[in-house]
Amino acid sequence: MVAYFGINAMKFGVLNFPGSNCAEDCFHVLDKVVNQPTRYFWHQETNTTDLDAIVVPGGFSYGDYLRPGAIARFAPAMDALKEFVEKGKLVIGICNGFQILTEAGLLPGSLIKNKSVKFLCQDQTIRVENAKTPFTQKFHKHELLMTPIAHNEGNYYIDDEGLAELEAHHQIIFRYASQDGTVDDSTNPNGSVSNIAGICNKSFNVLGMMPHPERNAESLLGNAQGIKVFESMILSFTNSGN
Amino acid sequence: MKPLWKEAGLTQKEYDLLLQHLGREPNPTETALYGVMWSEHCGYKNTRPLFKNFPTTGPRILQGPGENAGIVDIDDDQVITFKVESHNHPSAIAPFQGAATGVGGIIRDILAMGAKPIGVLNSLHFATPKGKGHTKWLISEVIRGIGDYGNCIGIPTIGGEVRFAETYRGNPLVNAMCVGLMNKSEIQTASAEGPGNSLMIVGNLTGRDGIGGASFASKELDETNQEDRGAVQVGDPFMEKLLIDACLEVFAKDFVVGVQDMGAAGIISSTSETASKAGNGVEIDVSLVPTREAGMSPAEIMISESQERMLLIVKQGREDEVNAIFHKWDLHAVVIGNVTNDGFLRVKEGDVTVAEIPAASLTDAPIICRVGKVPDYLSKTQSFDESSVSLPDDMNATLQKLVSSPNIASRRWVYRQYDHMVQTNTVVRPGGNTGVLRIKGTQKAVTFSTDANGRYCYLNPKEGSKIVIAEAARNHIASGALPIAVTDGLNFGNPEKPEIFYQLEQSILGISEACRVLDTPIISGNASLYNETPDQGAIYPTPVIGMAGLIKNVEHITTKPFKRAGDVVFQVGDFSNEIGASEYLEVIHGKISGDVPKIELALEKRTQDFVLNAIQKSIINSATDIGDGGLAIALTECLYETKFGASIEIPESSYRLDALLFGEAQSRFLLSVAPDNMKTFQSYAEQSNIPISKLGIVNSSGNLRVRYQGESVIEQDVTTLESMNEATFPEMMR
Amino acid sequence: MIKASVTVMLKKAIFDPQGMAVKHGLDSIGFKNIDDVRVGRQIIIQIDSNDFGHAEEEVKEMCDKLLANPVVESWSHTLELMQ
Amino acid sequence: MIKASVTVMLKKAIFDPQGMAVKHGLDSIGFKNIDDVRVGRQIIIQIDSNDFGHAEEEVKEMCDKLLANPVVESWSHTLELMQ
Ligand SMILES: Nc1ncnc2c1ncn2[C@@H]1O[C@H](COP(=O)(O)OP(=O)(O)O)[C@@H](O)[C@H]1O
Ligand SMILES: [Mg+2]
Repeated sequence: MVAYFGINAMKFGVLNFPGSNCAEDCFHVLDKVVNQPTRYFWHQETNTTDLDAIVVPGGFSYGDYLRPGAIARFAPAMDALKEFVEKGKLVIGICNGFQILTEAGLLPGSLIKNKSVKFLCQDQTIRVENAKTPFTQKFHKHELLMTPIAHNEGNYYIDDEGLAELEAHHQIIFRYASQDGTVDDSTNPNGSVSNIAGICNKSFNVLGMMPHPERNAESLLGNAQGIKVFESMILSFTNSGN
Repeated sequence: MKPLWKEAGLTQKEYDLLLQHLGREPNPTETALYGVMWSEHCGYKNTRPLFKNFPTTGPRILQGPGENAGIVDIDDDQVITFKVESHNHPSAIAPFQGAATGVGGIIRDILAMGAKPIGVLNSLHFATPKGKGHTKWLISEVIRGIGDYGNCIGIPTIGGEVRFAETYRGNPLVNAMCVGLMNKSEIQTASAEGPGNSLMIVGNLTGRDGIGGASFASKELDETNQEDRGAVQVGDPFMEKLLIDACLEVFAKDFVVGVQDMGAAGIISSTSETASKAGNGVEIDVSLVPTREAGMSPAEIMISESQERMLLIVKQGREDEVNAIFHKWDLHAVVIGNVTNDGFLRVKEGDVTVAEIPAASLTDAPIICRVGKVPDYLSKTQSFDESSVSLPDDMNATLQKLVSSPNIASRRWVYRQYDHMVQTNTVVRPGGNTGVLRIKGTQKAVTFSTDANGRYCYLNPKEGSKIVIAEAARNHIASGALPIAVTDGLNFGNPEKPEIFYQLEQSILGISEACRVLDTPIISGNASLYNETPDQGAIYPTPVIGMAGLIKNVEHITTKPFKRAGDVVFQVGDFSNEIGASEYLEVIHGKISGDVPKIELALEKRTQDFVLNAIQKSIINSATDIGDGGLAIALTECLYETKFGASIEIPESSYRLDALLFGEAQSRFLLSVAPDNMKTFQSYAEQSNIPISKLGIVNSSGNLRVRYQGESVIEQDVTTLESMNEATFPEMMR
Repeated sequence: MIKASVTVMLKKAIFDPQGMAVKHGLDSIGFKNIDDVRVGRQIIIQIDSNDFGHAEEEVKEMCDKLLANPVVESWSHTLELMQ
Repeated sequence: MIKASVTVMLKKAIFDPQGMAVKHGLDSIGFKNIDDVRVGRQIIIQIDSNDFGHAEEEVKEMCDKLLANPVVESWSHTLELMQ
C-alpha cells in the first residue's frame, strides 16, 4: 500500500515487452489522468511485490511475428504474472495484452484474424454486459461507450462449449454494439463469436479486452468514457480495505 | 566490354573528375563506391543547383536542409523535426515491402536527429484500378505495407493523401513523411566529430539485400528492372521499434557525438557524409561488420542497403556502455572503425586497405547544369477555351458524380487500416484538414499534412506549384494553426530531357516564391527523378508538400464539420469564372486542360492571416478551405458526420454557374459563425479588407439546398451524398 | 542437418477469414471452380542434428509450445535430411 | 476433387525478419541447435475437378497472378486427389 497525494493509492505496473507500443499510453493515463503511482514492469522482471495491479498493454510484442502473444508468453515476467493472478490481484490485458493473456492460458479462447483480413482502427461502440466486476463497477449494465479499436487479430474465437461456460458465469464483459445499443452481426467489426469484445476469468480478477480504454480517457481525444475502467479498478482496491 | 566505371553508372566527365580527386586510377571497389555516391539518388546532381532558390531560414528554423531532417522551434525549448522521402520504384515492383521499407527509412531519418517519432504521413499517387488487375493489387498492397510498418512500430499514421491519375499507372508514387519531437538540448547531428571516436553500427545484420538500391532509384522503370530484385527488401518494424527505444535511451546519456541512419548506399554513404560534414576522415574495417551471409565483398558490405541499421559516432571509451544499453533491447552495437583526422575514407579488410578516398569527394557529386525547354503540350492546354464547355443540365447529378469520384471520395477505407491513435495525441484524425497532435504537458498542438496536385503542376508547373503550397497552408489555417515550415518531395520524370527539366525548375521556382510569401521555409526534402515508363513516358510533375503548423492553445483547434443549427455560413475570398484544370472539368467533361486558377500570393497571405486571427478570437465554429471540387464539395464535407443540413444562396454574379459551384478559385475558406459573433466577424473582415460573402444558414434538415438567382440548383439529402462518398473506395477495392 | 517443414493451419471447424479472402480473390480473377481455400503458415526449420528420432521429438515440442496455438490451430510436419 | 497445397516462401536471398524472430523465440525457450528458420504461407485449395493436368495449369496461374509476388517470393505445390 502506497500513500499518494495523501490518499491510499493503487500501485500499477505496466508490463513492457519489446514491441509493446501502447505501454507509454497506459502509463500516461495511470500516472497523469487517474493519478496513481505507476511503474513499468519489464519483461525480464519477476518481482511484483510492490504492485497492486498490472496492465498488459497493447502493441506488437515481438512484432506479433508468428502469432500475437505467442513469443511474449514465455517471458520471465509471465510466470510472475501468473502468481500475481493466483493471489487475486487485478490484471487487465488490452488488445495485444488480451492476446497475450489468452496465449498464456489466463483467459479462455483465442484471437484470430479479423473477418475483413484487414487492420481495423476506428471508434467502436461497446456495451457493458457485466457491471459487477472490479473493472466495470463504475458503469451500469448495458451502458454504451465509444472506445477505439485498432487491431489485426481481434476476432475472438471460442468453441460452443466454452461460450456456454462464459455465458453461464457472466464472464462476457463487453460486446460490440451499434450506437443505439444493438448487438448483432451488423455491429460486429471483426467477426468475434457472439460480438465479444472483452472477457474475464472465472474469478473476475483478469480482464482481457480488444478496445483501448486508455485511448478514450481524456475528452480532448474524443471522449473520456474509458477512464471508468481504470477508476473501477481503483475503487475496488479502495473498497477492499487497502 | 564496358569499362568498370561505366558499369558503375559514371560518365566520362565524372570519371575524369574522379581521377583528379584520387590522383590515380581507382580500384574496382573504389569505382563502385563512387558509382553509388555519385548517383542522382545520393548526389542530387540535377537538383542541387536549383535548391538555391528555396527560402530555408527564419526565426523558428534551427536547421534547414543538409541534415537528416530539418528542425523547427515550437517554443518552450521544444522542437519538431520532419522530412518526406520517396520509395516509388521499390513500391512499383514489390508494393507491400517497398511501401513498408519507405516508412521505415524516413522514420530512421527522424530518429537520427535525436527525436522521438510522433507521427507519419504518406502521399500516394496511383492510376484508378481497372477491374481486378494489377493496379488494384498495387494499391491495396502499398496501403497494407504502410499500415503494417506504422502500426507495428507504434507511430500513428495521422494523415496523407491518395490521388489518382492515369499518368501513374506504370509508375506509382509512394512518399512517406515522418515527424519527431524533442527538446532543443536533445538535437543530434550527423557529424563524425573527434578523431579517435568510434564508429558503431547498430540494428540489423548487413546482408546482400538492397545492393544497388540507390542507382536503381536513379533509373527509369522498364522490364529489365524487374530483375533488380536485390533492390527490394523486407521491412522489420519490430527491429526498428527496438532500435528507436534503444537509441533514445543511449542519446539520453552523453555517449554519442553523431548519428546517421543508413539509408541509400548504407555504410559508405553514412560514413562518408558524417566524415565530410565534420571535415574529418574515417577508417572502417569491413571484417568487423556483422553480416548475415558469408563471403560478402568489401564493396558489397559498404553499399548494402539492409534495413533497420544506424551509425553512431561514440565517444572513445564509452563503447561498452553503449553496447550494454543495446544489449538490454536484444540488439548489439559493434565498433566497425573510428574517426581519423586525415580527411580520408579508408576501407580495410583486416590489415589490407581496399579503398582510400578523400571523404569529401564522395559527398560532393559533380553538379550537372541543365537547360530547360518549354514542353509542347503547354501551348495546347493553355489555349483551351472554357466557353467551349457547356453547362451541365443537372447540377444535382453533377454533384453526385463529383462526390463519388476517386479524388474526392472518402478515404476512410484507407486510413482505417492505419493505427492513427497510438501514442494518444491525435486530436484530429485522418479525414480532417490536417492531422492534429497535442503535445502532452503543454497547451500546444502541432498540425501536419501532405499535399500534391499533379494535374495543376502539369498544366502550369510554376503557378500550380504555388497553389500546392498555398493550399497546404490553408489546411493548417483552417485547423487553427500557424503554418511554420515545409518539406518537399520532388517527384519528376527524367531530368535529362529538357522539357522535364523545365517542369522541375519552374516548379521549384513556384514553391520557393510561395514559401517565401507565406513564411513557410523549406527545412528538408527529397528528390525522386526518372519516374518514367517506356509506355507512358513521364509522370505528371508531382511535388509533394509536407507542411507543419503550430497551435499555441488547444482551444483553438478547429475542424470541418458544422457545429450547430442556426450558425451562419460564410465564404472568405472571391468567386471567379475559372474552371480550367479543375477536378470538375476532368470528371464531368473528361478534359485535362486549361490553365490553373489564378493565385495572388500577397492576397493569399492576408486572407490566411485574417482567418487564423478570427479563429484565435474564438468566433469561428468550423472551418475548411475550398479546394478540389470547389464550393459545393466543401459544403458537403462540412455536413458529413453531422445531422445538419444547410440552406445556401450564392450571391449574384456574371460568372458561369459551374464555376460558382465547382470552380477552384483560390484563396478561399468556408467558415461557420454563431449568429452572436456574426457582427464581430463581419466588421473584422471589413477592417482587414478581406472579401467575405454570407452564404446561408446551417439547419437541422439533413438536406443541402443551394439556390442561385432565385432558383434551386442543388437539393440533396446529405445521407445519400455521404453514402455515395463513402462507397467509392470499398467498391473500387472490392 | 535436418530440415523440418511444419504446417500450421486453423482447425477445420473454425472459419478462416484469410482463406475466404483468397477464395474471393481467385474467384474475381476468373477461377470459378474452387470449393474451399484455407491459409496457414509454413515454418521451415534447419536443425543442426542428424538424429531423426531426436529431431522428431524436438519439432513436436516446438509445435506444442510455440509454433501452434492448440486452441485454434493444428499442425503437421515432415523431416528430411539436408546436404 | 483435387487438393492443391501451395507453399509460398520469401526467396532465399531475401532476409526474413519473421523467421529470425521465431528463431529467437525458439532459442529463448531452449532450442539452441537451430540454424535457420523461415516463415511462409501455406495455401490449401480444393479444386472442383478431377483433371490433374488442368489443375496443374490452374494452380500455376493462381500462383503467378495472385498467391505469390515473383519479385520477392517463390512457390512450390503438390496436388492430390481427395475423396
Ligand atoms: N527537394 C528538396 N528540398 C529540400 N531539401 C532537400 C530536397 N531534397 C533533398 N534535400 C535535403 O538534402 C539532404 C540529403 O537528402 P537525402 O539524401 O534524401 O537524405 P537522407 O540520406 O538522410 O535520406 C537532406 O538534408 C534533405 O533534406
Ligand atoms: Mg538520412
